[in-house]
Amino acid sequence: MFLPPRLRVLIDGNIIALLLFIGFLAVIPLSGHRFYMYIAVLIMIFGMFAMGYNILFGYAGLLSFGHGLFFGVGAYSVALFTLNVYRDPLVGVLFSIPIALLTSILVGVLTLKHGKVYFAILTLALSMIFWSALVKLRWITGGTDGLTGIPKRGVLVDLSAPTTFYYFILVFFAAIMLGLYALNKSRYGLLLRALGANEDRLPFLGYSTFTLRMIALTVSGVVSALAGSLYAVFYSVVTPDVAYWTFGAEPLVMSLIGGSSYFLGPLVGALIFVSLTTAVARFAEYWMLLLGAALLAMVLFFRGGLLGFLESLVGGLKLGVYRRWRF
Amino acid sequence: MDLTPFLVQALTGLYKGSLYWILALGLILIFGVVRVINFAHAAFYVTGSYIMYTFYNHTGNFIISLIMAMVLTGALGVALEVTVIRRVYKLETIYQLLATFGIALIANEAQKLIWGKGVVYIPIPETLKGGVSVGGVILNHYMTLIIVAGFLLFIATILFMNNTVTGLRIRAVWRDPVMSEALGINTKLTYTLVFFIGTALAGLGGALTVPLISVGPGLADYLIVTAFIIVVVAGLGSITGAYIVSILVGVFSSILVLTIPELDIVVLYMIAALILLFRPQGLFGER
Amino acid sequence: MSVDRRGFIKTLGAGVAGLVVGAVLGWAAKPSEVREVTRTVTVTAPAVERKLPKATVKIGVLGIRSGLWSTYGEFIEQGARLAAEEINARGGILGSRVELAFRDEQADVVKQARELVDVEGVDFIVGIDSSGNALKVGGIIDELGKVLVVSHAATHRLTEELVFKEGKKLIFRSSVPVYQDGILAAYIAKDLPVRKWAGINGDYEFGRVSWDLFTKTLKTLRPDVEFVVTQWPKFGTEDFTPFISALLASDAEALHTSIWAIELVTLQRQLTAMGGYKKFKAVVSTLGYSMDVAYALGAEYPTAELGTWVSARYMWLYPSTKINKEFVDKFKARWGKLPAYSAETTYSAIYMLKAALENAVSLDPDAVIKALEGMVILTPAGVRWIRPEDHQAVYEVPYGRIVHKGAEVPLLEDLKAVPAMLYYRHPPFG
Amino acid sequence: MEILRVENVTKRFGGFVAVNNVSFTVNRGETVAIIGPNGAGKTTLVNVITKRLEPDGGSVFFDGFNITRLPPHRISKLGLIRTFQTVSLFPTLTVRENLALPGLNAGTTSDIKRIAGMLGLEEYMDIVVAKVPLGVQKLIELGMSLLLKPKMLILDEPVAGLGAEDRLNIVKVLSGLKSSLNLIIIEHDMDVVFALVDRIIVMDKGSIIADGKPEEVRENKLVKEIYLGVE
Repeated sequence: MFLPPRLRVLIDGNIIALLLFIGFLAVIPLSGHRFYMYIAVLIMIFGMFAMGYNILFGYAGLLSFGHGLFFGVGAYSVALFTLNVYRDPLVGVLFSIPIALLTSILVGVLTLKHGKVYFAILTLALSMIFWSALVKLRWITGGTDGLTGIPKRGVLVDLSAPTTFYYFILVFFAAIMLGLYALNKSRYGLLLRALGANEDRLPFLGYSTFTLRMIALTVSGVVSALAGSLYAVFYSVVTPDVAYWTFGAEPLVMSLIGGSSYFLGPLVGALIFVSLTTAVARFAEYWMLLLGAALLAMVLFFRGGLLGFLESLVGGLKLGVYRRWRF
Repeated sequence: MDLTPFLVQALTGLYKGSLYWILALGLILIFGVVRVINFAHAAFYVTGSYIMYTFYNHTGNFIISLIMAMVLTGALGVALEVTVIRRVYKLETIYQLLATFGIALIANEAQKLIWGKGVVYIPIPETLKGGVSVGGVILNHYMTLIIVAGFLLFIATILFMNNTVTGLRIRAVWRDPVMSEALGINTKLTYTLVFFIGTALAGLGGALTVPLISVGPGLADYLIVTAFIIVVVAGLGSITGAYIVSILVGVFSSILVLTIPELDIVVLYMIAALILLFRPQGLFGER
Repeated sequence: MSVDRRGFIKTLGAGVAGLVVGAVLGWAAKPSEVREVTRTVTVTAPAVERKLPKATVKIGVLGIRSGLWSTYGEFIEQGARLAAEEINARGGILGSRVELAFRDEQADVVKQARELVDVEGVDFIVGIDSSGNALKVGGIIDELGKVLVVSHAATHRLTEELVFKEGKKLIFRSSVPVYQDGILAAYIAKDLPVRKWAGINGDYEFGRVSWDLFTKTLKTLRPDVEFVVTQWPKFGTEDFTPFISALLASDAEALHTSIWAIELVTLQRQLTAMGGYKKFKAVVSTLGYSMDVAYALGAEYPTAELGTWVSARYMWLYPSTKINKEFVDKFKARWGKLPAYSAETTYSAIYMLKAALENAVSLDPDAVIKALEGMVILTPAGVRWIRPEDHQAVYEVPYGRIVHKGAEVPLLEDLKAVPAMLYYRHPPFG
Repeated sequence: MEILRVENVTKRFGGFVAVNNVSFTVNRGETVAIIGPNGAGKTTLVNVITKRLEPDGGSVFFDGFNITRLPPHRISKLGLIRTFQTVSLFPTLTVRENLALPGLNAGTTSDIKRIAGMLGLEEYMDIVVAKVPLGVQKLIELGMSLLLKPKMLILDEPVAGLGAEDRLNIVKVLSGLKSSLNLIIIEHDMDVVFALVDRIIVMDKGSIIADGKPEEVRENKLVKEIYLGVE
C-alpha cells in the first residue's frame, strides 16, 4: 500500500471491518424496514456497552460485575436532566458524560486499591447499592416503575422521526468505535494491554497500576454510561432493571461470545447476542432454555468466542490478539 | 419504650437467617473446596422444593419426603458435576460462572416443563401447626424448627469437618488441593462428594421451606443474591463466619423492615459494601 | 388523585350516561334481552359486501411467559386461544380467519411488539401483564400504528395519561385498572366495623397507587379510620415473615393488600401461620380471587372473623348471566380449569375487536378506534362500555367473602357490587 | 560517593525473619554481587529495596532520596531498576511491544533498535513473547531494564536456568555495561560473579556475614564453611 508509515501502522483488519460495518449500518434505513432499524440500534447500543466493558475486562483484565451501575448512571442522568432541567435529548446525553466521569473516578477510588477478586465483589456491591437506591428513592427515581417521558423531541434537536434517531445513534456509535480504535492503537492501548498481561511488572517499569486501572475504568465507565443514556432516549423509559447486576453481566457475556481478547470481539458478541435473543424469543415459551444451552455450549466448546473459533479455522487472522483473561 | 416488637422482629429474623444459612453453607462448601461459584445453587434449591412437593403428595410422609428431596437433589448435583462441572474446573472462573448460569437457565425451564407453571406448596405438618405467641405474633413451631435445624446443621458441620476422616480430607483439599493430591487424597472424589453435599443442602433448604414459602419456577433467584452477599461479607471460606453473618443479616434486615421500611434494602447493601470496602476479604476471611 | 366528596358528586353527574346504560343493560338483565342489544350494535353498518381486505386478521398476544409469573402469560394465551377458536369455528370475522402470534413480554417487550408489527405483520396487539411493559409499548404505540388492547396491566397512567392527556388513541384497555384495588376496596372497607387499618402492598407503582387510593377514599367515606402501619415488600419477595411480624406488632384490626399471584399465596399462608388471622378481624385482598391463588390455597384459604374480602378483574361466578355461564363451561372444557381473570379480559378484548371490525368493515386503525370508542358490548364479565375519553372498558367486578363449600376452589358469599360509574375515576382525572 | 544506602532493614513473614537488620552502602561505579545459600534472604532484600514488599523496619536511600515509603513505580522513575528471578514479561505482547513499554516513559524507537541490536533480538521482534525461548526472554528482560536508562540495575539471577552459550552471552553484555551504571547481581554461578563484580556481599539466614573484595570473600573461612563448602 502506498501510505506513509505512520498511517500504515494505524490500518489493520479491525479498522477495515469496522468501517465496513459502519457503512453497512448507514444504509440499513434505506431498506425502510423499521424492525431491522430497531435491531440495528440495539446492536449499536449494546455494541458500545460491550466494547466499553471490554476495555476493563479484555484489556486491563479487571472483571466488573457492576457495569449496570455505569449504564444506569447514564440512563438516569439523561432522564433526570431532560425531565427536570432542560428538555433536550442531545444536551441530556452530553450531560451524562461528566456525571459518568465523576462516577467512574469515585468507583475507582473505592474499588481499585485491592486485588482483582475484590474488584469484582466490590463493583457488584456498589452496583447493588445503586440499584436498591433507584428502587427505594421513589421521589427522585420513580422507584421500580422508573421514569417515563424522556423526550426524543427537544429544544435543540428533534429525533422523533425513526430515521433521524437512527443516524443520531449511528454518529455516537461511529465516534466511540473510532475513538476506541485510536485508543487501542495508542500508547495507552499498549499500556492497558500490558496491565492485563502482567500488572505486577508494570510498577518496576515506572508505571502506576492504580493510574492505569483508573484510566481503563474511566474510559469504560464513560462509554458504558453513554450507551446507557442513548438507551434511555431510545426507549424514552428507564427502570432500575438497567442497574441490576444481571443486566450489567450482559456485556460480559457479549465480550466472551465474540472473543474478549479481540478488539472487535465485544461488538461481534453484541451482534450475536441481540440476534440470537431475537431469534430464540420466537419460540416464546422456552427461549431461556435455548439461551442456557447456548451458553453451556460456548463454555464447553467455543471458549475463544466466535473470533477465536474463526482464527482457529483460518490461522493467522490478524485481528490483534490480547491475552486471555485470568482471575 | 416497648421492646417487644424488636424481639419479635429479631425472632422472625432468626428464622430467615437460618434459611439463608442453609443456602450459604452449600455455596461456601462448593466454592471453598471445588472452587466453583455455583450460580445454579438456586435452581437446586427450587428442585428440592419440587421433589419435596411431589413425594409429599404421594406418600404424605414429611420425613421421607425430606430425605428424598435431599438425596435426589444431591444425586442430580453429582450427575451434573460428572457430566458438566468437572469439565470446567480447570477453566477460568468466568467460564465456570457462565456454565453454572447456563445450567440455572435450563433448570428453570425444565422445572416448568415437569411441574407446570402453577404455584405449589405443602401444608405445615399437623404436629407443628401451633406456635408460641410473642407480643401478638405467633412464632410458628415450624419456624422454630427451621431455626433449630439451622443451628444443628451448624454444629453438625463443625463436628463433621473437625472430627471425621472425610471432614479432614475435605479441609485438606480446601486448604491446598495440589498438596492434598500429593499426599494421596483423591481430590476428584472429594470434589464430587462436596458437590453432593452442597447440592443436597440446597435441596434440604428448598424442601424445608415448601410448607412456608410457595414454589414456582425460578423462585429462588432473589434469595440467592442475599446468600451470595452473606458468603462474600463473611469471607469466602469461613463456615462459622457464614453462620454468624447469615443470622446477623436475617435479624438485622428484619429489624430494618420494622424501623425504616422505606430504605431497608438500601441500608443493608450499604452496610455490606462498607464492610467490603474496609475488609475486602470479608469479616471472617483471611487475606 | 384524591377523591373527595365533591368529586363524587361530580362523578355521579358525569356518570349519568353510564348509569343509564347500566340500568338498561345491567348485569341483572335477562340474557335474551341483552342479546338483542348486541345485535343492534353490530347491525348498524350497511349489509352489502361486508368483507375485510385481508383473509386473515392477525392478532399479536403479549404476556409473561418466563419466570415466576409465567402462569399469567398462560391465562392470557388460554383466553385468546378460546376466543380465536370460537370465532373461527363460526366463520371468522366477516369471513376472515383470526390468527394469533404469541410473544414473551419479558424478552424486551418493545422488541417483541415491534417484531409482531414489523415482521409478523399483526393487525392488533392484545394482552400485557406488567404495568411497566404496558407503558413501554404505550410509549411507542404511534410508531407501531396498531390498536393495542391491554387486558391485564392495571396502571391508571395508561388510560389517564397516555390516552386521555397525551392523546395516544390507539391504546385501549379491557380490564379494570387500579380503581378496583384502591377505590372499590375502600367501599368494601367502609362497611366493616373496624377502625385501624394496616397495609401491605408491593413497592412499585401499582402497589403504591392501590394503597394511596384506598387510604384517601376510605378517609373520605369513613373519617374515623386510622392507618396505623404500612409495609412495602419489593417485587419478587419470596418470604414475608419480617413484614408480617412488623404488621402484627401494630394495633391494626384489619389488613389491605394488593399483593398478587405466588407472592399472595405465600403471604396468606405465612399470615395464617404467624397468627395474622387471629389478629386481623378483616382482610381485603384486592386480587385474592385470581384463580392461581384460589387453586393454590384451595381449602386452606384463610377466612377472617369479619371476612376475607377478595376480588379480581373478573370472577368466574359473577355475573350469573347465560353468556358468562357458557364462557365458564367452554373454558373448563377446553383448559380443564376455571377461567382466570386475565383469560376473560383477553377473551373479551378479542371480542371487542371483532365487534369493532364488524362495525367498521375495515382494518384501518382510525376506523377501528372510532368503532371501539363508546362501544357497549356484552361479555362474560358483564356489559362493558368503552369510555371514549380514556378508552377504558367500564364494567364492574364485585368483592366477595371467602367461604369453603367443598368445591374445587373456595367460593364467595355476600358479593358486594358498586356501580362501575361510581368507583371508576373519570375524565379529566383531577 | 554513595548511591544506595540500606539501613537496618528487616522483613518478617509471620514468625520467620527473612531479612534481619541488614545495612550496607553501595558507591557509584561499584558492581556488587549478593550471594548466599537458598533462603538466605537475597531476593527478599531486593524486594524490600524496590518495594515489591513492605519492610518491617529500616530505611533505604537511593541517589539522595529516602525511598523507604515510595511506591515501586516512583522508585523506578528515580532510576533504580530491577529484573526478576523468574522471567516477568508480558507474554501476550510481542517482543517489540514489550520493549516499547519502558520507551513510553524514557526511551525512543532508536533506543529500542540499538538495544535490540546489542542483545541480538532483531529476529524475534514481531513474535509474541510467550513463544520465544527462555534465554531470549532473559535478554528481553535485560533489554527492557536497560531501556529505562537506569542509574542502578539490580539483576536477580540473570543467568539461572540458561545453557552455557546464553550465559556467556549475558556475561558479555553485562561486562559491557559495568562502566556506565551500577550493577547489583544476585547469582549462584560463581564464575559469573567473579567475572563481573568488584565486591561481594554474602548473606545467610537473613544477615550479612561477609562483605568485601572477591578475593577476600573467597578466603573468608565462614563463607567457605556455609556457602562455598555447600556448593
